[in-house]
Amino acid sequence: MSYGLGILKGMSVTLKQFVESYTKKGSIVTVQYPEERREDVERFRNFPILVYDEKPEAPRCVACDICAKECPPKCITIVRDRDEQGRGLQKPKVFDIDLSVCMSCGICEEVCPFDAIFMDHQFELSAYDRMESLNYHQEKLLKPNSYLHQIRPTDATQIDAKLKAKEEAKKKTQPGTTA
Amino acid sequence: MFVIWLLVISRTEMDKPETTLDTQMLEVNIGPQHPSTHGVFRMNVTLDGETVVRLKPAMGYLHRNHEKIAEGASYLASMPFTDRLDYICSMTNNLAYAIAVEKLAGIEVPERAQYIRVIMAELTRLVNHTLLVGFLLNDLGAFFTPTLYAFREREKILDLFEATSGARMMCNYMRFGGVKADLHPGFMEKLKEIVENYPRFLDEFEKLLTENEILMSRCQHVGILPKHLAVDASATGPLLRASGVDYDIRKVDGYSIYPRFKFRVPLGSVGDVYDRYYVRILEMRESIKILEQAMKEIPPGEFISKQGATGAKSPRTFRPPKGDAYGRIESPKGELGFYLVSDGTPNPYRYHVRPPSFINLTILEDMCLGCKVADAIIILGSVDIVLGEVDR
Amino acid sequence: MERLDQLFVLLKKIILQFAESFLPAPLLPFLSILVSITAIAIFAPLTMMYLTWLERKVIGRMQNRFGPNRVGIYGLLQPIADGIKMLTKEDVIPLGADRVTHFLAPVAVVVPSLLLFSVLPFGRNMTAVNLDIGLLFFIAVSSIGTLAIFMGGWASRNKFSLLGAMRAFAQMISYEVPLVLSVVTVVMIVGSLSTEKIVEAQSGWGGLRWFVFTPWGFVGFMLFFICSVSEVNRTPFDIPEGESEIVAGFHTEYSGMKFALFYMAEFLGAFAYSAMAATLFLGGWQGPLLPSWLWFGLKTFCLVFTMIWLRGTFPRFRVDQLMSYAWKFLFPMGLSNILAAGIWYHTPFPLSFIFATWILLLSFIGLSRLNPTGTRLERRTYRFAE
Amino acid sequence: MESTEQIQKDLEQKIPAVKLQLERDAFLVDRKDLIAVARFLKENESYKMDYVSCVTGVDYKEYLECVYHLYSMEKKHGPIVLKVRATKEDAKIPSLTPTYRGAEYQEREAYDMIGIIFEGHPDLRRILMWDGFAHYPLRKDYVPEDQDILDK
Repeated sequence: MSYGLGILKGMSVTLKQFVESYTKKGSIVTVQYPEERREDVERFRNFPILVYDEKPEAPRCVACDICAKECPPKCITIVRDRDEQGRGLQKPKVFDIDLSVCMSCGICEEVCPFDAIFMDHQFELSAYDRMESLNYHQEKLLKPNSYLHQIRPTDATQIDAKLKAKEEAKKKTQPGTTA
Repeated sequence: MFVIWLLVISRTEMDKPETTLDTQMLEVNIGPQHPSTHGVFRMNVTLDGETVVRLKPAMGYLHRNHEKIAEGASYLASMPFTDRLDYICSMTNNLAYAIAVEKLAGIEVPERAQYIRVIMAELTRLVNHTLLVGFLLNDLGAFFTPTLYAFREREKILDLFEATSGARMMCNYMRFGGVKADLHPGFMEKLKEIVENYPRFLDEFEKLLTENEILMSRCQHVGILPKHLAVDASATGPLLRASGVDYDIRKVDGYSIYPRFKFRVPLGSVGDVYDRYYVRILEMRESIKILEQAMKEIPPGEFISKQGATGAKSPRTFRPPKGDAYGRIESPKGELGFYLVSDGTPNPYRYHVRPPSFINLTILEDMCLGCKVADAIIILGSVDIVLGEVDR
Repeated sequence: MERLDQLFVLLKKIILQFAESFLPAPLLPFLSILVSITAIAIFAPLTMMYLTWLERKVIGRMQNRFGPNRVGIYGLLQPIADGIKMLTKEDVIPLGADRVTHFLAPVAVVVPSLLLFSVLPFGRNMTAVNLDIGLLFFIAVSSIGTLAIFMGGWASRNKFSLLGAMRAFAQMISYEVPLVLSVVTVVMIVGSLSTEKIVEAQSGWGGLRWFVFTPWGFVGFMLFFICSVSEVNRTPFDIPEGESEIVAGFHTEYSGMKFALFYMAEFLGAFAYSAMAATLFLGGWQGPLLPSWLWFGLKTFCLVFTMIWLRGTFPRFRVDQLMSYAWKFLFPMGLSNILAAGIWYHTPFPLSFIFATWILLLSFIGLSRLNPTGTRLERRTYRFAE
Repeated sequence: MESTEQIQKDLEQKIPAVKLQLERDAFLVDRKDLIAVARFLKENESYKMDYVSCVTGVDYKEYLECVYHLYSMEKKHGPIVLKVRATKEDAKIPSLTPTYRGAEYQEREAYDMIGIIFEGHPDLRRILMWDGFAHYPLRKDYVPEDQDILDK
């Protein structure tokens, strides 16, 4: 087996790629990141965000602490808000997610019974120090429902429909009190 | 005449070097920080000149005791951690864990979910084998060209994973009793496109590599693993099949719905690095056949069983009955198994991973003795280890 | 056309005339040499920088990516950016290294590569130093580089670089011999060692008199090119700095400008050897229409492109295969090439080609069949289990 | 593959003085005749269990248990599961590495994680933890040095 054919065949492949990179359009696969960007993928999940309907003060989250218990790397800390008499309110006073620990696995979004926490698409979140600036507090996590519709249209519409259905069901079950 | 005389000399004289002067053995540590150990893996190699005299692998640099963490967490909480075991094929890790828990708790998986799982597992096999061949050529010295062709094809498949499961490499897609979400709308067209031009990519890859004399002279009859040693040292996966042993868990156990698909299992003859390279290329072609059949036969229906959905919704309440179970699948690197012992609580009592690359390393020294340093590197490359799985 | 061809020679004359007015006469020869030296001193690093740029672009294009395109348009300023980076990088000297040889090695590698440029015939009467024994000077200077590489490897007291240095020594010596044998045929036919005469011997018939079209010339060209790729440590013969096996071989412990010098020596060597291959076998600056120095540039560019092309395609040889390939294949081929050239020279025209090709073909097939480089390489069939 | 009861009868009749208990589809083998059973399963024509797929150490608080999953690559039939128990004080189990080369690293890992000492193992060292590590991490009574990681 002389040192001939296999080598020339191999060289012909790389030469073809070289020539094609000038002629064929799809041959160069690089996406020049800051100028060109890949199109947005709906189910892409990065770090979690809290969703509120009208006012940021009233997020959907009721501080039930299920996501904090279920989170595998335990990066969510929730403190329930208390009114003056010390009774617990249906609202978190403190809701921190330590982004340096979170591995964006999406389990909090699955287990949340109130559809309050979702995985965001925003990935350009660089910070100068690891400890404090990556520990996102509630203000930084809150995002309006319209933003959710913008990044995840199909899921957002389904959830809105579900919530609306739950609203009617609640209205129907105790018409006496509200009507 | 002079030429023949020279060849005769070269046959007789040079083959019997008597070393009168005492040479010193050179002890070299290849790794943990070395360009081609595929991660933090160290080989303490004693060299006589260039030939390997003794080779002791040392591992544990990436050990994070995945099994202790799993004992402290609920069953579902360790699903995202299984992505980090063999971080190139996260879907097959999830599948192995899901199958083990389903065996433990006796959960049924609907038809469509089985097909989705087979499609994802075979796509991961394509990704893993393409990457491996690319990195093997990298260890051989080809300046990144085959690797980047491999990455170019892998990107297309990773885009599919991202669109369906949400992440490219850390998919966390499978649940006990099915999958997290149904295939995304554009999945089937993209899959058809990949399956159609993957063979063309493989032909071009083979044209670049398989007949290449340098690759053949570097890989043939190097690091030979005899058949009986392979079986005795429980090597599994393409490493075993390259030595000619016909043992593929997809055929032997017939788990999930693999018996419905018609595909063949390629076997090597000599069991050297060249066979391991070529068996993986043939396995890729078989995986494409499976994907074609699965694409045609996938039925509509629910993607997760009722019981599975409630389990995923509230992992705290998922309590498998007491007892133990051992589920295993044919991951691209070999037999990946999970041995689970449950004591009725939501946390597993004992969670053990049977990692293929860790056990395939048992015979690394036998294959490397007597060969050159350069060969030891490509033999390690051909065994296809990933340190996340070796060290757990 | 004549003026364009002699552009650089005229330029030098103008400088000399201008300097005549204020310089005493005996200094003039020194000045002319000085002008040639500065020309080379500017031209050589420039070619080195833009060869690195060319390599990264060509290999990038072979791998479906762009190659550097951020620094300047098409990445043209990238080499300058690399140069600045190399200058600002920290210069690490390992603790155990013996500092003098560690410092001297890069210098000892670059100087011979620069000396090679003095003998190259860039164009019609544009050779910097027109030595009668130009070719001998070229071969002699190029083998100093091996010593310097060994110095570098040995001085950094690191097991990997020691391995790399040993490999460099063994490889360079065993590829020097077939290199010289392939050059002997050209010298035998032309009858002189001066590069000028060699190029003149190939003039006429619009390029058909180039040695590469004769049978022994073609084999000599292949031998020379293969050995020059290995002299310069480029793939598939780059075992002294086998990245994947012995980390970075002899220049593991070098960083900053010293590493850049090693890198420069490699590229200068690649350019010089391709230029010499073009001079010996492809008729140097001979060529219709275009000015002579442009022809020289084009031929050398093609050969350098092939070297880069090889780097983008091939895996590396193993050490013992490399040695056996040199001693058991190239060396005998060189000998039979001399035999063929001798016969070609003394037999009349039609017979000479037939005899020469017959001898060479016989030795080529005989050697590759008889070649005891280990077991046969065979294409394998694989059985499938159902 | 016959049912487990039949295998048990077969084993007890073929190998003298062997006591096997059945534990839901695994065989509780006594320490002293583990090697005899394993060697018999490997050489016997009808079984040919030539492949040890998984060796796991489990800490059941009162005793340490080592679970072997044996398969046959030749006959391609299912697992025979052997379980061997040893108390924590003298956690010694005869090593299967002389009969199955594949058990070498897995037994070293069981020693490293649970602390079962395998007699007859060619080189029983820690494989994943560093040699100076004194405890056995996967034991239920192991207290990790920096406590705050796991119990949050």
